[in-house]
Amino acid sequence: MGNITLKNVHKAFGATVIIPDIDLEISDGEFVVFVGPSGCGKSTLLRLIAGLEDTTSGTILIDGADMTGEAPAKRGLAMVFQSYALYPHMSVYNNIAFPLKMAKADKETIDAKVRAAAQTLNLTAYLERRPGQLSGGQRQRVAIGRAIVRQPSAFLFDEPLSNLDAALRGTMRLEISELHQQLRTTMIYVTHDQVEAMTMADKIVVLNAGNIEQVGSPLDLYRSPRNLFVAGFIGSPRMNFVTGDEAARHDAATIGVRPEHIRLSTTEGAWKGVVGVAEHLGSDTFLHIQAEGIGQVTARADGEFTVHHGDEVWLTPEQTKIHRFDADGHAI
Amino acid sequence: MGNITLKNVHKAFGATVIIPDIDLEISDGEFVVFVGPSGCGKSTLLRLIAGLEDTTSGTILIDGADMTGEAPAKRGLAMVFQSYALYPHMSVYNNIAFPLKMAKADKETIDAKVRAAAQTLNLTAYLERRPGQLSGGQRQRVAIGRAIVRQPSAFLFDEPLSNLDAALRGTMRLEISELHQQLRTTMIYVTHDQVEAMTMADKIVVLNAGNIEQVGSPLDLYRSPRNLFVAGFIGSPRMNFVTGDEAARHDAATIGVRPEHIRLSTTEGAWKGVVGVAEHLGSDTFLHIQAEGIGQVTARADGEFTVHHGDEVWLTPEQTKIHRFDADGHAI
Amino acid sequence: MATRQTRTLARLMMAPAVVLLLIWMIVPLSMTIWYSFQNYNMLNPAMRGFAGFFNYVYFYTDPAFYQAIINTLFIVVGVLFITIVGGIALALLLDQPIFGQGIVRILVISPFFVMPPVAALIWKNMIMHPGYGVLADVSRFLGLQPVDWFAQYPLTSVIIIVAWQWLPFATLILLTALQSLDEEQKEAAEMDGANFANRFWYLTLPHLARAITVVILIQTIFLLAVYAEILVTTNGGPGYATTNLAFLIYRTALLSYDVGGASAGGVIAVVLANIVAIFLMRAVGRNLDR
Amino acid sequence: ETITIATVNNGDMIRMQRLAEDFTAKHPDIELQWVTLEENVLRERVTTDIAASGGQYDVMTIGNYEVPIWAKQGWLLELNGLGDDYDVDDLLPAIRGGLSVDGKLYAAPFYGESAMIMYRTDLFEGSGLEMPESPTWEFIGEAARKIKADNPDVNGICLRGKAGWGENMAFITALVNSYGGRWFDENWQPQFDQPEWKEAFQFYVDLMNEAGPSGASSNGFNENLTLFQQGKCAMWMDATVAASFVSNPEDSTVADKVGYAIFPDTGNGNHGHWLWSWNLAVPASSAKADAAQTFIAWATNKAYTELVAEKEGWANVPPGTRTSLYENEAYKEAAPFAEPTLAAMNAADITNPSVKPVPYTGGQFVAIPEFQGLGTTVGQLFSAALAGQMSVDDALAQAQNVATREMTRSGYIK
Amino acid sequence: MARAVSTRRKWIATAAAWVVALVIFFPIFYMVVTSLKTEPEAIAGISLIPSGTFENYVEVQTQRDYFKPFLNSVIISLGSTLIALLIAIPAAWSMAFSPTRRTKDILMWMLSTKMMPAVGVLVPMFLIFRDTGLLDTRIGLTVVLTLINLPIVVWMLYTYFREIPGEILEAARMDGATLMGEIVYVLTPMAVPGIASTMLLNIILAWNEAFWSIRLSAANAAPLTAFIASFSSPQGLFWAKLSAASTLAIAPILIMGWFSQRQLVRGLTFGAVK
Ligand SMILES: Nc1ncnc2c1ncn2[C@@H]1O[C@H](COP(=O)(O)OP(=O)(O)OP(=O)(O)O)[C@@H](O)[C@H]1O
Ligand SMILES: Nc1ncnc2c1ncn2[C@@H]1O[C@H](COP(=O)(O)OP(=O)(O)OP(=O)(O)O)[C@@H](O)[C@H]1O
Ligand SMILES: [Mg+2]
Ligand SMILES: [Mg+2]
Repeated sequence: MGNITLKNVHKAFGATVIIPDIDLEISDGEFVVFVGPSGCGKSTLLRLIAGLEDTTSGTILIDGADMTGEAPAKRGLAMVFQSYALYPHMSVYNNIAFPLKMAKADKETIDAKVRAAAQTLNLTAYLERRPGQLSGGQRQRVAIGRAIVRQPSAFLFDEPLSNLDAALRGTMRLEISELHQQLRTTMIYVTHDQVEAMTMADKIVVLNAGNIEQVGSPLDLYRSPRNLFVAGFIGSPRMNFVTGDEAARHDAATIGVRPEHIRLSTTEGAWKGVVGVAEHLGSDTFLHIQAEGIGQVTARADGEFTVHHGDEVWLTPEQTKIHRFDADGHAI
Repeated sequence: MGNITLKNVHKAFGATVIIPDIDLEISDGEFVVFVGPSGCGKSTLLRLIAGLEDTTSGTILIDGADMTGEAPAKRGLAMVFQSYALYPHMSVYNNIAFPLKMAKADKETIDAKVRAAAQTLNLTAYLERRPGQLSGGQRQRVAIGRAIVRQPSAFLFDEPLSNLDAALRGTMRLEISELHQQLRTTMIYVTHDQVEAMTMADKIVVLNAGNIEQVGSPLDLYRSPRNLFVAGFIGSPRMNFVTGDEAARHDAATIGVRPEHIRLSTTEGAWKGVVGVAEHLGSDTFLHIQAEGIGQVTARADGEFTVHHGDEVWLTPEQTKIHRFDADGHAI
Repeated sequence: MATRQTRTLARLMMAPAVVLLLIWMIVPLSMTIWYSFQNYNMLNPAMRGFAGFFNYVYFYTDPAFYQAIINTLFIVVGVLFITIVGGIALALLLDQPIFGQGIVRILVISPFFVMPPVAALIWKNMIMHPGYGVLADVSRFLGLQPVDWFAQYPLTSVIIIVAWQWLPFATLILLTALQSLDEEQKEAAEMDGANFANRFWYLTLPHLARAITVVILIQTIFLLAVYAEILVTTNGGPGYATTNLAFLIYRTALLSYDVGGASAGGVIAVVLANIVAIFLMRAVGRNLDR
Repeated sequence: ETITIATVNNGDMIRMQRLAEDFTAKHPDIELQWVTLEENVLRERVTTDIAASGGQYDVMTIGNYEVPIWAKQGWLLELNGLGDDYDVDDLLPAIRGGLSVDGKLYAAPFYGESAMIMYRTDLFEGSGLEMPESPTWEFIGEAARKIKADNPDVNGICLRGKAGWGENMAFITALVNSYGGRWFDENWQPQFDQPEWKEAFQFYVDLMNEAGPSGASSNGFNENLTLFQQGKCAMWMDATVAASFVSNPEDSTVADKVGYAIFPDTGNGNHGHWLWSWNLAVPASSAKADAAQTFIAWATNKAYTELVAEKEGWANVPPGTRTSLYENEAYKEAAPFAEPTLAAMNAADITNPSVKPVPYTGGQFVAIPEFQGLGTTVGQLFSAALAGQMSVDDALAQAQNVATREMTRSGYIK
Repeated sequence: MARAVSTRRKWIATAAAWVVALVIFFPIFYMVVTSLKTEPEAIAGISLIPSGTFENYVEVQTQRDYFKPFLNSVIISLGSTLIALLIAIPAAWSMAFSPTRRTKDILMWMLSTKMMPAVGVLVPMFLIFRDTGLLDTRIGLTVVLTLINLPIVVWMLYTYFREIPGEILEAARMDGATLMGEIVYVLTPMAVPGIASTMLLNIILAWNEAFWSIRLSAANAAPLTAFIASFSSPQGLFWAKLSAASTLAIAPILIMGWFSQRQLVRGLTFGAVK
């Protein structure tokens, strides 16, 4: 079991309000990702749930029980820290065994569980090493191992992959997803990596300055962002925003078009522009185009599309994929 | 001027050979990117060129002059370190002025050059600050500023963007490209970021265990990798490799198809498979498919393509985009 | 970093320090060794001459010799024990959020600034004196017989005084080490269900290992040479109860003016100190490399 | 010309420093530079300096222990330039004898002392006791115990117990002298195994345990002085110089209740032969010997005594060096202890300290270079016995052992 | 760990810490109190309220000039520390940035030179000093203290330097700096906190060094440790006066220590903390 409910949770450090007032419902088995700009309160929220910080006011329920004032150890949650927070002087085995030792499990149980976890995480060969002798990805797995031996009611991950290089990140992403498939335990995951958020989440919570901007499935957020903030935040490269006359023609204060929803042509189209930088990735090409009367627009072309700096191109946004926002930034 | 020639360069630390034997020719004004797996010797190569390490044997020519035994200061190169290596106790102004001071330039010259560099890099407002008071991107620019005031014959960059978050990375990538457009000085750039390598380089050098696997323009490498290593290394997600019967049908030991060159259909196609994990990025969807008789295959679908775990799909590789490799891994 | 040029330069840069210390070590040491084979009493210049190993035998057979070595070790071990246990306890205490932290810290480190003879005088005259000392007054107030510290527990008293001087040093090092313990590690342990004692035992103590090693190494070097405190308080007595090696040498050198004997004692002390040092490096040196 | 003077930091020397303006006024060409140190440090420093001819000092303050030893080594200059008005014959013979070698004077006494009994007349009266003309140790022991019994918060007797050749060993040596014991026989054989030592030392330890103050094993001159001044001691046997402190009403609560008597004996007429003086001497290495002698002449002459008397009163003049002082009525008036002091000093014959013949000179010390180290070691053993950490027999046996060892090594015992 | 610590717990910790701190500080406090008492008061038993007389200080000053030994202490401890730094900085640079397999051994060896018992070599040193004319000179004492503290200075600087990323020095090299330039313009300023705390610790050690400074000085170079040695009197327990002298001797360094304790805390870590 592992549903978590936040009711009117409010958090301030001294006079600075970090989280004005949040209500959130996370059901058992869900994979929830928190995203938001740096400093928006993602970690704080996670730490509130973990019990590492006190709420200023409001209630936190775990499996229906009020846990607001409870000590972290009593909440039955496991946390994987951004820095892994491994115990540097203990072997991998002892790191993973530590929570069980603290729970006074007997020797055989500990051994069995540690070995099982190591099996799952492909760590069996490294059990005798110290964390200092492991690669980043291996350390990550030890941190996860330490969490899973306990069979907690929920996992909390605070940007667990941010220290890894791109390749390892990809691998670990898949491993965590698979783990979730396997265990079906509630997971709350903080990241500011687009790809991680989009590919791992059942549900994304977009935070901005301590407020929830939108909650929904990744594709929901991608397709129907509720406001300008979410629209700009989800998707890479960023959505192009256009104001002024062009927006007015669509009865909106601002319209937004994603780079992948703009058709390019060298001969005809809705908007005319001049190519600035062209970024050839092989699979795709991103063009940064100065469009007349529109402004700077990024568009995605396929890898074979060949244009150069200074060339003239025509852009046509797909009409069905245009997002419209009112003057307050809300989607219409 | 800034052409750099490595002849038979060999480097060993004690008994471990890091670089067996390298020949490389970099012409004036080129933007060369070194890529390769971690620990393959990229940094070592750069440091050899800079003079921060001695070659074990071989010759390094800069502008035709033998510089093999010369002190770093004498080589006329500028290096931008991965960690920036700014002088924390000096203001931005003094950081940038430092190389000129060391060259005993007079006050006015220094001032003029520093201000010009700051202008170029948009740092004028921060000249009095200390590095500690700057954001990551600003620090990066200071490091570059320190390099460009000297008008070196070449710039060496060692993973200069690896410490930055995704957004800043994008911005900085563009700025460095623009700088190269402007200065037209030779640049050698180490990275293990695919996007950087592909978008910035005139020429990519792929290293593997101290050996050069291939040298060529980004699209060259993408389109005609010389061997399995390069094929697997360039492009993201990774190229799919297929061996066995399917490969034999193409007269090859191994064939490779990139995820973006596989057409997907729910009804018909060449290979049949079952969807494993589907990663929805919004703009694209990456499907990890278990294909019958083929193995694990990654394919890219557009964002609208909707399938789920366990669905059956059909895959069709684009025939013209199939790469063929012989038993030694060489492209045929 | 390491090109041939810089390596050569590096050797050159190290040279002044190494050469100076080498001279500083070799010249007195070789003079000492030379004198240790000489009959040389300053007050009796007529009786100079080669003495063979006599000075060593004489020093070694001194009735106080064994006790001096035992006392030396007791002082080192006793002070180390008190300062490390006390230092850890104090560091844990000072690491808590408390009111007036700055002032408390200043008070705690103050003994470190007191010259050894002054410290010994304060303790001897004003604190431990059986007639006028504060402790005597306190025990009289409690209706107890005042303890005559330097007669009844001489070595303990010396250890207390020396420990008082070094406690701040240990506390400070351990405190800073404690504060460098990664906050997230503590939180992780807490999430793992570890209580305060568990966190201390499994997390804090191993983390402090390196700091404790530094304390042991540095203090041992100073503690092997303790003598001003002994001279001021007990003069090595009663009996040989507080005579340590340094004091024994002092007695030979500056009361008997027996340069030969004192030199032999010095050589013996150097050998012993090095044995202790090697033993220490074996025992705890490993912690330094982490 | 600047001369450097090494002095001990006792009251008389400090006073001399203050009054030295008088000297510089008379001798404007000589400047004085002082190095003032605590006794033990001073001794250590000047000894090192003179033995290694460091030449740091022009005038040294040294005890009558060092003078004959150093003079024999040729380390001291003979004082022959003290001037015509320097009345050498006025010096007390005992003192002068101790500072001369082969009839030549090597140091000028600044002040001198012997030892005597100081006791509380009121307490003696209270217990119905009377101090005899020449008390024996037996009487002293009984009196101390009786007074202790009658006055629970007063100690019957205070004696030195702190280890050190100049601390407990000074007293114990004098005690043993009066018991007829000696340090060495004529062949330099240590005598700790003799009955005199056993008897005297056992007496001392028992007496201190039964009637002495707590913590006696760390009490030296200073501690006993303070105890006595505070009225905590009925009797105290120590240096005569203490008399001026205990009779000074400013510091002493018992100033008007102090009586003086000669150092006890065992009926054999030997009163311990305690004799000490602080003296000024010129090291042979000094390059400014003339100026140094000029200064010494000033500091130890009769005129200086008068200077002190004029500026600070008769009670504060340095005692124990000149016969003329004890003939001075003004002094006798101001110092009630003058007479017993003189008597003690005259009685002290440092060439025959014991009843038995000895190969050494010195009263409460043995004037051989080895004595500092040996005395301190033995002092440690004796203070351990006093503290109860060792038996009397053990202490004596170990002392015998240590002394034999040391004397053998130094070549006295062949 | 920003959970509210219960106020009760904070008060308990505060009370415990203050009690312990006061007990530790008590001897020093009591010394200062005693220095403000009259002599009879000083031995009259425990009393924390002095009569507030400054007579002892006046007397200490008239008996022996305070200023000259104070000045000597300042000159000698500062001088020896500065010289030690000058020698130690290049050595530490080379150990930290160009280490060899033997670097650790050299460090341990340097520390081991401190194990020589000073009394054992006093006479040889005295003779050397006599023959070089360094007896009782500030220069002589400065040299000795420099050598005594050099190993510790090297050790401390070494651990600080190791925390400085080598890349910054390489950057300077790429920027055309010579070795001197590298050390003067880049390394030293960056290591200022470390150097400052090393300096502080060594000033304290030099200030309190009581063996050599007493034995190798007389009238001219005697520092405050020698000043103190002239106050334990053979005649009478002048505790109040002795306390006053002691207070005077440790006051400068104590006050300096208080004001710079933050620096010092760093300095005392010897890189124990990474
Ligand atoms: N102990 C504290 N006292 C005061 N302010 C704090 C404290 N901890 C965090 N904050 C502030 O709270 C805000 C939210 O911090 P938080 O760590 O939750 O951000 P975040 O969303 O995790 O950011 P990032 O993505 O950079 O990790 C920040 O502005 C931070 O400065
Ligand atoms: N001083 C050294 N002594 C011994 N081996 C070294 C030394 N410096 C580097 N190496 C080894 O040389 C190899 C190449 O190192 P290098 O730093 O050049 O790799 P890289 O390609 O830059 O890797 P990365 O992408 O992780 O930065 C590595 O295996 C490394 O362990
Ligand atoms: Mg965070
Ligand atoms: Mg690298």
